Amino acid sequence: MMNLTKQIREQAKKLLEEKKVDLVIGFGQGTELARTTPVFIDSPEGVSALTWGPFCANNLAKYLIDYKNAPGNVAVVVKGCDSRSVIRLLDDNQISRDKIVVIGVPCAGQLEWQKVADEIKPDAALKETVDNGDSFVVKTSTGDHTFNKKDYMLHRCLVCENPNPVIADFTIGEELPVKNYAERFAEVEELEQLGLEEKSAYWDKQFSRCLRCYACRNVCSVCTCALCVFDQMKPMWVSKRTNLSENTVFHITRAFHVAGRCVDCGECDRVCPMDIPIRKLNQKIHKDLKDLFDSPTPGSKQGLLSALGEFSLGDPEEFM
Amino acid sequence: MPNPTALTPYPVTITKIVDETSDVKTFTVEFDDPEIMENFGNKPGQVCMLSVFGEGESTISITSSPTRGKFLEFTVKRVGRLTEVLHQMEVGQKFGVRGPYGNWFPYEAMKGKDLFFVGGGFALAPIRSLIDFALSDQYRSDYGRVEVLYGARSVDDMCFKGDLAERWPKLHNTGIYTTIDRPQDDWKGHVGFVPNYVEEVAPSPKNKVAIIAGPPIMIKFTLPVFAKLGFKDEQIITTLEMRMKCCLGKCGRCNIGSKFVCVDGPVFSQAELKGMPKEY
Amino acid sequence: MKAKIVNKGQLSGLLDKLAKDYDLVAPVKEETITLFKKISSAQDAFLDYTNSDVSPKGCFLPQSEKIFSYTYTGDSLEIVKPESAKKTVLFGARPCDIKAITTLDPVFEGEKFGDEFYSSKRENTVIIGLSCSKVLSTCFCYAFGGGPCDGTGSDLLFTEIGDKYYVEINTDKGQALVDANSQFFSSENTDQLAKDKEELAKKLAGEFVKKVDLTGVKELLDSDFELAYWDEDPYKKCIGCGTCTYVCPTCHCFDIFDFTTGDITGDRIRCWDSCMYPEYTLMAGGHNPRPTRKERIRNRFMHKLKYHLDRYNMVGCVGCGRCIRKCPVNIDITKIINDLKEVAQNA
Amino acid sequence: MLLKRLLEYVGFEPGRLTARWISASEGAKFASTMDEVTEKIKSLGPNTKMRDEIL
Repeated sequence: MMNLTKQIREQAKKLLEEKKVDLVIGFGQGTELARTTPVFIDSPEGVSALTWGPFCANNLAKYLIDYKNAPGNVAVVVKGCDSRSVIRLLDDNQISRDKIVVIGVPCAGQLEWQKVADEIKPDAALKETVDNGDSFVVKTSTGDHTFNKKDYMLHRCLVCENPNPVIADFTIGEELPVKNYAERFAEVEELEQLGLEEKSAYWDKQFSRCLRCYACRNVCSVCTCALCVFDQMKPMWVSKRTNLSENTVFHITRAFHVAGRCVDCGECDRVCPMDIPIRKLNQKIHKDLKDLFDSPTPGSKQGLLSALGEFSLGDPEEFM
Repeated sequence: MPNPTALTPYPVTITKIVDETSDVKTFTVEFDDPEIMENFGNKPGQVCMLSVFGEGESTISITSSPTRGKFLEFTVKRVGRLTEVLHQMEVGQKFGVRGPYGNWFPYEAMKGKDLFFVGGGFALAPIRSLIDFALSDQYRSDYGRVEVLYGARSVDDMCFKGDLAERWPKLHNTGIYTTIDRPQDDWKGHVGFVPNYVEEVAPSPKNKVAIIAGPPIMIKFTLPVFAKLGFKDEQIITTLEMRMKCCLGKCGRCNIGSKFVCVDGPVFSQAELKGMPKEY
Repeated sequence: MKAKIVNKGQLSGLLDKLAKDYDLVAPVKEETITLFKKISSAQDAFLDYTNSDVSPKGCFLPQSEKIFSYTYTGDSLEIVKPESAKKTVLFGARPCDIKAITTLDPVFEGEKFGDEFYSSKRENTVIIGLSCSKVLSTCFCYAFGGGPCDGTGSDLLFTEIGDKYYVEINTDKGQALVDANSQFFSSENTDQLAKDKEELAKKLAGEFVKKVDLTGVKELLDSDFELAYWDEDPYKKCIGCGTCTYVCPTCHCFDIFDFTTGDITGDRIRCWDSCMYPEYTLMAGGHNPRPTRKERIRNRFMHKLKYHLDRYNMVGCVGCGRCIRKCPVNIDITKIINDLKEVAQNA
Repeated sequence: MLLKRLLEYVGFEPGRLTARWISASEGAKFASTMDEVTEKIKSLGPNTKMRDEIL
């Protein structure tokens, strides 16, 4: 992956030198071996902070919203899933196409950092990561480790729909084949099979853990409201009081609010400090959208209307 | 005895409501349990938490001086949820009060001095308690001349008209200056912004303390005027406002640097403010 | 110092007994998450953890807590206060989290006002600590004077050594609990185990990975509020969620509001709040003294590293590392400390 | 339709949410729909979801 890192840096450097952009948002080495952190590069000298590998889970497209009113142009490094966010933001008129430069990187999958960190000595330093098809080799100062993708990747990567950016001004590296390690909706179907009581018990257990830190909302690239319904004081739709009822309302509302716009990047799932399977709610909606309206994942094509924002005579209906 | 650690308010009954302006009302309240008032011990400049049940709590300064009787006055501007409900209340209805909280004007240190008050708009409320304190029969002899310079946008926006026009001017050794921002047909008094009027009145810094309260923009332009007139930072006192929830120095949000406005404030001298971050 | 021994085989007996006599709060595993909960029997406790996902501060400052219930019609008002705190044992808390409780104490007990709710829980709770047996890559308790086997703040401290727990009795409260349950505690061979514990502490102290140096940081923050550093990286990447503050064992900010349960009835609630949220300081008139993430990030770190120290003479961080692990964008307080140190050195 | 399915997915009984398109001129339809909904809710009995004892 050294080669890709080098190419990203070169591309970023060129863009900054030629003043095509004022800022490049990319991945930089994090403070843990198996983590990266978003970096904001504003000078050609700074590009050495950029990196690429199997620990670049964040969806950086979210930050484009922060810079939508900035005077200069912004470049952003995106994976396949993140690129759908870029399209969604463009289609929602949140950002303008001429102010952003998309550096797309076909993604070989992202590992769960904590799972990886558990296997590596805490004081090890990262040397290099190598993609070996079905596994990653993580070379460190205390030895090399091989991580099978099937066992160590984020769930969203196991069911990846398209590892290649669907929008990119520059693509770094070769396009990758779609490779699924699991059935996309298998988990949802499994849950659907359960009885009502069991479903209820399952989600009660999950929602009761919720801290209401709103990480899932804040990390979401299609959550763009200036004033979120959960922050609104008047009327107070959802109380800050944390109990099962309020938490349930929060999660159902959040999931439904992004229905038809959620690009299934899986960030909500990743950031949840309580490991609530938030994405399973969104995936249920994705599955229904597919079953009912045959609509593709939002953001996978530009100009695609949201399934809930479009009407065609052929739509199924249950309410006449 | 009031127990502020419990976060529980004491019921009060509204005995009087004065419409100051279209969106400012002064509520006079009495505790249902008179013993609470006996032990309340509020000092000029302190604040209370007002509870409107169903809406929560809000920090409001006590407008009345303890010398005026066994009641509390709160002057409230309608700006948010809670104040809107409060404004719909009528005489005889109840809400909750806990306190008193915060520090107070250094009225001990002010003894023997002349006091020059500057208030803008609705923000005469926090300093009115000290004006009345210094003008009370009990303490009048402790202080020299008491002057109040008050400005509002228009006649309709003037609060405490009765105090400014009737009550205070009649008292011994006072000076009341009022101004409105723009000329108005029915206004015969001074027209102009507060900072300029202060410059015109030109109080001498000699043995005087200036107490300023008003919108931030007014304070910002008034402070240099006092500096120009020769007031030292220690001679200038103002009050601050932050969002508060507990008023006990625990809920965290009202900090300016290491200071909590709710327990270390709301009264600060200009000298103290200079040592604090500009985050208010 | 007084010490006792509990054989591992005896532990579940002890916990069951405690669960009967007290409200017993202990670490519990829910799927992948370790958190503190009230348990009814020893088998619910999960002690094979390094650092829980949520700290036990909720024992004393619950995420949501009822202050009172009211019935209010406008003309009449009735307030009903909740029952006072029950006798509780907090079992299995890690030293950093217990130290965090001592960091919260002066906030809720000290200065001008106390806090009835916190204090009554604090008084009615016996804290039994459990020494760490492992150091995570995100741990840095040593930087603030703590340690994996540090007993500060605990009434009893259990340290796992072989098939035994070495139990240090740190307070009268702890002694009373031991006396009341003496059948589970023995005194044999405590000297040897004391030595073993020292060894363990020494060994673990050498395993920290995060290097944290606070030299000059406080002085720098004292001298300059408007550091250019705050315009840099951390605030740009912060997404403004409340994760760091909610998993933090020393964050104590709360909100108070009314939760209506009927036309005329409701509860006054106190719940955790986060300085990372925009409406945290937003005033009714629309003014916000900390309008952007920059001011909010600065406030959070200034609070940890300076304000808490100014007010209570304690750093507002205990080095549990939760915020580092849980931050969605890897904002790392140790990096910020070290960056600030560098800024101070170059100044 | 999506919300209905989502609610069922998290454990609400399917009959508890009904959405019908009724024009202002369709008074009879409104009445019969409301009857249907009430009937259905009654047969489902009291809702148990989100009725946690509030602490």
